[in-house]
Amino acid sequence: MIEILVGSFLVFMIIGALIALETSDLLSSVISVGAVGAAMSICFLLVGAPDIAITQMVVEILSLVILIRATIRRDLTTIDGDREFFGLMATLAMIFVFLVLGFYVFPELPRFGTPSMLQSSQSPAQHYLRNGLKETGAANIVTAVILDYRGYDTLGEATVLFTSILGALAILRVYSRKKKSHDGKK
Amino acid sequence: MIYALCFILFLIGLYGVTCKKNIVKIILGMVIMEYAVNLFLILSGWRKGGQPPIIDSQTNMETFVSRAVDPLPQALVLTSIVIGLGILSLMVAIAIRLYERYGTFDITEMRRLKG
Amino acid sequence: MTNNIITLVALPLGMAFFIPMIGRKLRWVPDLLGNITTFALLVLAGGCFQQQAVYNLGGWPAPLGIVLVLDGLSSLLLLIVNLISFMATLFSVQYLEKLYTSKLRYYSLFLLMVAGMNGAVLTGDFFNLFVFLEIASIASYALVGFGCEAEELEASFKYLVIGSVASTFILFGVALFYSQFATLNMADIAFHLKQSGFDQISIVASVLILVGFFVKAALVPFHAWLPDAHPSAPAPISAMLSGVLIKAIGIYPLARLAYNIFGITPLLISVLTSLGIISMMIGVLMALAQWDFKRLLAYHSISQMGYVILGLGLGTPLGILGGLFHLFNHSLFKSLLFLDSGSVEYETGTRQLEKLGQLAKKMPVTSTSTLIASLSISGIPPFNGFWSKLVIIMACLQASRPGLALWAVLGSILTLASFSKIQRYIFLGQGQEFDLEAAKQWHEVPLLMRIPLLVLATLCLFGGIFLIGGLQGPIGSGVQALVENSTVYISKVLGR
Amino acid sequence: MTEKNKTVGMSLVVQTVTRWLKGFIFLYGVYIVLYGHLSPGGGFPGGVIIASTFVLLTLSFGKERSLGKLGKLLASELDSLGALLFLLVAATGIVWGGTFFSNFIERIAPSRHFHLFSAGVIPLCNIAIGMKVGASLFMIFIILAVIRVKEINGRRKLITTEKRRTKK
Repeated sequence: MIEILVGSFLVFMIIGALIALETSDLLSSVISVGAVGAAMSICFLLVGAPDIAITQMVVEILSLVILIRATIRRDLTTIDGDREFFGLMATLAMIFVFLVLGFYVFPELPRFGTPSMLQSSQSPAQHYLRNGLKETGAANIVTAVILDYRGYDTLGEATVLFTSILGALAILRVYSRKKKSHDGKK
Repeated sequence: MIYALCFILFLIGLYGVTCKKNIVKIILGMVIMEYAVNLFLILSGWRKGGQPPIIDSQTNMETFVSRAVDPLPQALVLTSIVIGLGILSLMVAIAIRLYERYGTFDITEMRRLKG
Repeated sequence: MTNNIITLVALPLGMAFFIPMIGRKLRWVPDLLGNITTFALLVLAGGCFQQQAVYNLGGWPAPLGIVLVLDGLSSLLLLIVNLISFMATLFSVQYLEKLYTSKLRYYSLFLLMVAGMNGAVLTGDFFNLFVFLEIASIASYALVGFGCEAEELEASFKYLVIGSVASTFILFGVALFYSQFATLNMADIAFHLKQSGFDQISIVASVLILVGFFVKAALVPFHAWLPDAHPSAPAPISAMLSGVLIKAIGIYPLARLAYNIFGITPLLISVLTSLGIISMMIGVLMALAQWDFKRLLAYHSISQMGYVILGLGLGTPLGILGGLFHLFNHSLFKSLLFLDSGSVEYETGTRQLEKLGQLAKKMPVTSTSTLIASLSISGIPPFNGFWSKLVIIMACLQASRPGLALWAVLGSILTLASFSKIQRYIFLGQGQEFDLEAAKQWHEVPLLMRIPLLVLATLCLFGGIFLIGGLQGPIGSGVQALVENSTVYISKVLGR
Repeated sequence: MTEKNKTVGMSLVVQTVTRWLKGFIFLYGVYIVLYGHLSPGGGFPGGVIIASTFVLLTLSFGKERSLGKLGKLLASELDSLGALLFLLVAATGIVWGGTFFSNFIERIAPSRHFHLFSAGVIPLCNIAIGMKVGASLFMIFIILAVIRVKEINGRRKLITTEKRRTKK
């Protein structure tokens, strides 16, 4: 049942992504990416990941607000179409190679619904489920993993956010150079 | 089958990043690629008849261990969503600044650099 | 001892968080804190050199938690990263004062980049590698666009798009590995790969990851971002990017994966050597045609990375020794060259070869150090570049691949040609648009900028001595870490 | 900035709804942060929700209102402070737990499960992350979407991208 639901949401997401990339109106393309994200959030909820569903939803909203306020409002003129022919061909060739790779691989993946953690009872995920509450005291095993077993990753994650915001502040500052020292490079 | 659909979504994002002229669409292509990878990770952790990996005081540990979905991909996806948000905000910042310099979001008109 | 390892990551992170809090009021604080931090990191990295350690974060044993692995290779990389970053911060103090604003963000981003590189070099966990790679990359995207000129922003955007596509590839590869083996620990994955062999998913996952790191290391079919990104950054950042960033998040993971995780195979050897040759030749040929000082240097980075990959890809201990030693040397002379280009820009305000000239008399320190670095990069004895190229060529001959050796010699000659162009136009002679009036005000850069130039030039001059001892010498432990087969790595990390 | 007869932001309906909802959304964010170790959520989504309260305020009332509550400088300080706090919690693990990121409180004194004050350092980390994320996302919204300082003819000028609407 859930397979069919998730599959139909995925088809919806693919259509939404195609619309987002191909439509000429920027506002509607941003909004269709929002729809893709919302569908993904529902998928997360269906497959037992409420933490991620909440996060995806709120991040989605925030990033849409930022995208619309920051970019769309400046320029609604529609620049559409693809880059030059050669690049397009190269990309299509690359995508074709990936498709071939994909069809070579995907029959080999574990069937949907049988996660790899079941292969051995020694796998870390099984350990987290069995002993997470006992060892960390957190009833939400995902939180236990994020902040205890793999807390170092979360430090990295917080740092990534910090870095990108510092970077954005640096990029957007008014006076970037003390004087016009370097002349134009052609 | 479901994984293949994820992979197609990934390729659509890749197509957007590499082929589109408009900076906003490149950003959207990037976002779609990240979505595809996140979704793949979460789906690969699902188990048939799975329940969220959250315990409450009434939970029976035996059934919990035999039914809960894999918590590790969820932790990874949380991190990767945040990284995606960081990259998105930096991209938007550069895009705004490029717009101020060039007055357009068209990347083919910004070809001062060769190579 | 073991807590030193985590300090290498935690100290720059803490300082990077701390500097924006107090740097707003006191303008000299970022300079001071930045330099103190990188110096402390250099001392710590020196203390870790040639040590072996495994650090379980949070006290969780290896596949459960994240593990940091210090061995010969990572300690060598740590030393390089922290040495060059100390030199670059020392150089930044005056350089930034004159040319750029917003020091506190600069130093903060710089330290974040260093922390990202240290973390990426130390980690023994795939996903953690991805996270720290992203920290280093995002900081470098922002630093490339730090000047906010149109070209710089464009270069930064290009770098950002290509770099994050590469990161997404890596993440997808990691996800495939997870869906196959249910683990993220590198040693654990190596263990599973050893047990069950490569099936189709592992092959595709490793291809995705390798392609991602090829992009990060800027090997030739994937190099499009580097010649734009590296010249656009401020000079100390160019020195960091070319000197250590492409090694710490490009070459190092490649070597680690190829040898310790996947296990080197004939196919991988032929891919790596051919990529090495292509990068070497195309990089140097493109460099010959450049008239922008820093852009020329950037193309040479591609070419020299070709040498490193050629050496590492040969698969023999001698080849790896040559590759690692060339990696070490390249970080010295290439960052020296970029710092030199920075001091030329600092004095003259331009980096076009046509507009410069006769700097040999006006800037003796800069011109001497550039000369030393140029000779070194072109492989002239007795400078360090000669020794590493010699080892690589000997390794090619030893592996009975004389064709590769011939290409390496040819690349070296072309390198010499393009560096004689720099000497001819900037330091000894003069370019077509050289302006005598403007040149009268040029003189040597301040003392604080001269110190890193002198230190690096000295190291270039005497760098050959690090080769003494060969496989038992200082570089040898890095080779040891790579050639010992993956069983040793697995048992070191996992204890099985 | 604003003239007397003009006001910024959205229509009256939105403003009224925002006035009603902002407290609830904020509280929900705080709840998500504090109960991250017991129920779905955690520092990160909670922080985003807290940030979106201020985003909502900005969108409906204009930037003066929200910047009055949480200034850009203060947000930046909170951002750094949250990150430092998280690092500090992690580093304290070295002192008491022997390694970086060890859950020293839980090791020393195991807590009652399913209780708000349980799970050792995890709630502390959640609070630090929530603070950091909330402040930094609000800041990124402000700098990307609301305020732009531009250099025009050599002078700094503030440019807002806010819509203005005439008051009746």
